[in-house]
Amino acid sequence: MSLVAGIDMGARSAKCVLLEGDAVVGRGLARMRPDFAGLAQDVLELALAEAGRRPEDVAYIATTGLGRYNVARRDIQITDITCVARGASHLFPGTRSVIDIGAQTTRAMRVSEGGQVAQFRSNDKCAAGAGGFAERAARYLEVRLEDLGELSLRADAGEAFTSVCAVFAESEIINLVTAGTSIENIIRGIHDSLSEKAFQLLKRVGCEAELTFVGGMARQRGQIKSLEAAIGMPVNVSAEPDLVAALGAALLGRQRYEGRARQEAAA
Amino acid sequence: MRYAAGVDVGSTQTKAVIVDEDQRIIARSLTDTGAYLVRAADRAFQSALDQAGLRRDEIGQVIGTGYGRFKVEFGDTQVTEIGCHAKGAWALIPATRTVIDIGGQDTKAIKVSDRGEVLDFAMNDKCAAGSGRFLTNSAEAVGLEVSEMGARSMDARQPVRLSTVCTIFVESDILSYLAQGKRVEDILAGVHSAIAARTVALVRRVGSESEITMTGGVSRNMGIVAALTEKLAMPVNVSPDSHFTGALGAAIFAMERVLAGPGAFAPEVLA
Amino acid sequence: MTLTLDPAFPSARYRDVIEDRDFPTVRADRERTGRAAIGCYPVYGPLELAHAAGLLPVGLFGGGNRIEIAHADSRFQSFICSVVKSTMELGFQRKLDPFDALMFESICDPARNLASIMSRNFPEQAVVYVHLPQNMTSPATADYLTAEYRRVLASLSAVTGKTVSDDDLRASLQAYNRMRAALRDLYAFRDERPQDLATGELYTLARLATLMDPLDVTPILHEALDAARARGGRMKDRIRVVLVGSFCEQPPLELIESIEESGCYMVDDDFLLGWRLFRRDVPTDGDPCRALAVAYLDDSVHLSTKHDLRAPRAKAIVDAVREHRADAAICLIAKFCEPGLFDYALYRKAFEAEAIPHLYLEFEEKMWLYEKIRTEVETFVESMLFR
Amino acid sequence: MSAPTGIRYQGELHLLQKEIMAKYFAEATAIAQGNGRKAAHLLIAGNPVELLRAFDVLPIYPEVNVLQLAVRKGSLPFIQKAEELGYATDNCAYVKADIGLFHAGYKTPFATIPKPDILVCNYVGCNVYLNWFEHLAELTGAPAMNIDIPFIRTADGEPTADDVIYVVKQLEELIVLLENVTGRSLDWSAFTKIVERSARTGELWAEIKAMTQSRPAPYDAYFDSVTMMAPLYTLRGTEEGLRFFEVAHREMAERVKAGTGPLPEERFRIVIEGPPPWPRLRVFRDMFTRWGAVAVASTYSTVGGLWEFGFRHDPAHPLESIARHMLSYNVCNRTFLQRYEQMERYVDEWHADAVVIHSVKSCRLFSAGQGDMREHFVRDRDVPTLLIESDLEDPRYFSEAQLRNRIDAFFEALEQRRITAGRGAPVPA
Repeated sequence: MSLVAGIDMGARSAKCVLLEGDAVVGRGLARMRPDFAGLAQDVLELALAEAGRRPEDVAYIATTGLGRYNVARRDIQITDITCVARGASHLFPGTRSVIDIGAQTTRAMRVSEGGQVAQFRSNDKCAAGAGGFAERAARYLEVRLEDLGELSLRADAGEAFTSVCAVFAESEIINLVTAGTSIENIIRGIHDSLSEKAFQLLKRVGCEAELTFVGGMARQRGQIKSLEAAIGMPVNVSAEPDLVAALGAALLGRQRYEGRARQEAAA
Repeated sequence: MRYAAGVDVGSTQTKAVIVDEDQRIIARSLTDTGAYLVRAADRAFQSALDQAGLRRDEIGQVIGTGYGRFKVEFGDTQVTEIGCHAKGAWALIPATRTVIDIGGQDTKAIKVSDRGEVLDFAMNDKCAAGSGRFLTNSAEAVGLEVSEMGARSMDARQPVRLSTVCTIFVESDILSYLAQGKRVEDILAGVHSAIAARTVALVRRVGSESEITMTGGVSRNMGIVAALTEKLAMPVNVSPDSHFTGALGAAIFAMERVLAGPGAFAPEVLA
Repeated sequence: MTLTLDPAFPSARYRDVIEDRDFPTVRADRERTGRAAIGCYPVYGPLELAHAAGLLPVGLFGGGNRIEIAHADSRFQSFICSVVKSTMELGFQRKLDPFDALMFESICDPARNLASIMSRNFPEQAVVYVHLPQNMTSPATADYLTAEYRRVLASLSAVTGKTVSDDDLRASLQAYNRMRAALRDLYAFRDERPQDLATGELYTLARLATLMDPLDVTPILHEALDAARARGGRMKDRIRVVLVGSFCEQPPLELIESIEESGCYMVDDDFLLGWRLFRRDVPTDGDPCRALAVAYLDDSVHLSTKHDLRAPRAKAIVDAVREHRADAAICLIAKFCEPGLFDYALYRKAFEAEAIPHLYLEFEEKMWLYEKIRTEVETFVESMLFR
Repeated sequence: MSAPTGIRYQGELHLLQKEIMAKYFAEATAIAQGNGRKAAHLLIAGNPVELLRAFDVLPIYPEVNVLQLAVRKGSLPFIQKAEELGYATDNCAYVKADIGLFHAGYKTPFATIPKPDILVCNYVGCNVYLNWFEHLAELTGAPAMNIDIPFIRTADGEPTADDVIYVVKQLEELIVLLENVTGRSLDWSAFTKIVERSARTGELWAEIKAMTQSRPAPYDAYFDSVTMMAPLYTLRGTEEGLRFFEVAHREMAERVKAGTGPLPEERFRIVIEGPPPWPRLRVFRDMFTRWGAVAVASTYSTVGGLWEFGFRHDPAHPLESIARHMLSYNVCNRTFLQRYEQMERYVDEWHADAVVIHSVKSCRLFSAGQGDMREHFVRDRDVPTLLIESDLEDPRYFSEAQLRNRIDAFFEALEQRRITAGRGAPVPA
């Protein structure tokens, strides 16, 4: 049986999901680098390796993300907002709202039952609260990015960040450390300010249960807790929240592929 | 012989300089600031002392400067980096009348008198666009170290034009260009030219009187210096010690106080 | 090949002309007629008065995306819109030399301060400032605006030294009436057959009309309409949208094109709105100044800088969507444009009440990369097509 | 990072102001609770408050309400509420806070603001006013009127004869509207008495402002003037308002005689341009106090009216004098270059050492182009000038470290030049 690939050429990394029927049989992830075409090839091969399959088994490729036009061997390109919505409501059929906090952008969407985007909003200039901020903060605070989530859970209070500009927020971090605030509380504060900004966006598109949280930041448990606290309702988070766009692309790709197959059969 | 020191706690790096009575630099040190300013200041000062083979009690005066100037707890007083960069640049290159410093969050253009006093200064507005952080983020976006940018950008053929100087959104601009298959060198040249344009606008506010001296860490980026020279259509001095200009200025203020005692300049505040 | 790039269509000849900040049409006009020109800052000004006074009224829509701001941001802060800065920059780069005068109107706070600052920095250009009234309910307003137009006319003829008769004014009213009528026809045609007239083409023509004498440009508009009628394009699978928010600062032509090519037909827009503001011809009998004043007060389409308590703009936009049988609205608002951004809050309320899907976008004239906006429009279209 | 100076800025006057403002807000709350009295919402710039007082309609200034919120550190949630409703981060935060306040039932810690029985949009310079009241009209459904005030635009810097006629006619229409809303007709003699009191208030205010020409200035013409501004707008034309300014005049005159200023030592005399950062006012003032910098004049204190250069209301021609007040005797309806001239007079006649421009993002009327203003004072007038940025209502735009750095650098440089003046230049190594 043939495979459908979804490739997400994102801001900081490229991801690939291989679908066989409904089952995800392969995943690939690689850090962003200038050579997009080669990068797409790499993540596809990583996924094939996990699935133990050969390139010719791939019947259809759907690409998404910023570099979606840079994959020559694609059958279709779809925007990542559409893909994230589709992926999220596949994983959690009850999904009506989605928050996506990636390295570059934070986005909020309201989605229909079928997983189509009804309304969406991205963070605009001067309200840039996205994963990159947390990454740089981790460097300042001399902790590993992957530890942020756990550290934040040990906070006894979140430190509020007032600045709308991530650059000034970084200097606020320094002031807090100097003022002797605990690392845990600062990190909690960072998570809270990302949650706050995401929630502001969500309120602009209209917040409806269930809410699904995707993107790289959804890997951090502290971020999830903080988001739930800010919004005041539980959020769905999948095991691999940063693969959701690639999954959505694969699903939409499969839909087109099967449609085409049916037409050919009919003809 | 009497000694004085200046410690410049910047948002990225902390520098310390010790001078003697003739305002000669006898020790200089550099360390990453990180988030712990007090420690960084102490670290920098200590390694300068070790280098000079001096004890703390042999330093007559210590002046703190830079964003973390209030965190130089062992310091006698503080002077802003604007005052110190002017003084330091003037000490390194006495003909200096205009100083350019691209800091982590603030880019400054300073008009300096023939005595090294600040006559006027202009800084980027509230928006941190085009500041040093803009470089850091750009480097991240193309997967390079900041220190590599200058040399790489010199191989540019057709520099790209960035649509934003926003430090946050420059990354998506760069990625769009990478997606369009633009060369990294051309993108870097575009980044440098964007920063230079913002900086030159500041220089115009104080009047670009020769000689122009660029200070601070970014002055080691030959790509930016080249872009500035081109846009200003006049040479830009960069001293080998430019990285330490702020700390040097602070050290000289401190030495003036050691020599002249009270009355020599150091800001007096009511509270 | 996209429609917009059809080299045979009249607009193709002017694609560069409209972006050229050396104002070739203005220089050509001066060589031919020897007359002086006046740069008219958006949104709306009484062009007819300047025309009658013997000036060529020229739309001054900022620097576009070809001018690098090198001086102006030392005067205006980062939170001021681009068109204010780039207009100042044009002055610093001596691009305004072809103009003997500049006209500004009371459209917003930055524009008003700009008028003062321009007069201080560039004394060689006479600055004519028009205060457009904001009380549309008072019977005194028509008298005021008539008097204001008489005052403005006096300062305009002071520039040229020409005394203006009412017949001169009537001739100018007529010339602009014809030009606006030709634009109305083109807009009506696009609404009917968007596949045969791309917005990029229509925009190029409308923009050209701000750079030429109405008497010279009207024939070109007629030619274009005929050429469009002669086409027989296939209607593509796109959504019909009404676009609002770009009445002052103008988006780059490439942005307009990429929005349309991301899967929509713009069946109405408010680009360059001030130059085609009136619903019908301005009467040429009676007092021409009063006729022009009344046309602005009572006979013009909704405008974000005209606060008419009698007619809420949100309702006007909703009506436009219905009238043009549009599937959705796109709010394309200039960054930092307070009139546009304030109106969005009211529009959004109305769109939601009327279940009209809408997309919010911000642009800047100096934009260079369109990926982010393209992605959002594509998503919007995808969400409508696969509903 | 803030270094509290511990200096007590409050005088007798501040206490009296607190008292009468509390009384004013109690009146407002009483109306909100339905005591039957009418309330009008209007705006500060060139306000025609005399007409409202003549109908015993309480003037409500949304600007005063939202700045009170900001001073009490409570503005952000209201701003964010408005942003949820689609208002942009780049819209004026005064408007956003007021819209947020409406949706929160107009309940504040200091008063419940009555819904408007009438919206009087005195469009005096600020175009955002028009959007603001358009939105309030939509939200409240109250009868609304735009009073269109033609901007100063002629070579002589004066309104035209037609402008004055036009505004007087609109004021007459406002009278009719007020008669309909209140169901009573205008008592002309009561009205002229109110205008008479406004004239005397203006006289006192002008003299108080002239007092800061003496050294040391008896009060800070920026940070202390704002204390006197609220009564000037809310209570102008009332007995109580007049009494407040008599007390203020007495207190300030005594301070001049005694040679006391707001600070132990007046080291720098500055002119401040632009509205204050209400959310962090104390921290901001301390940044100047550290340097012994005292404002001897400010443009912000002329938003509601510009009395110090001779204008007075005229009981003999009440409507025409109100029209002139709105047209040309307030900073908002004058051109940007007229503001330069106003500031130059301050620098010269109030003997200032420097100009500080506080550029606020929210208010483009004030801020758009202040870079050119700085340019003018530094280049053409050789006056040391500092340009700093934050906001008047939105705490997110107040970057303390950045502001402190620039203010310190500015006064440091002034002081350094004072010290080294006359002394031989130290020779560089």
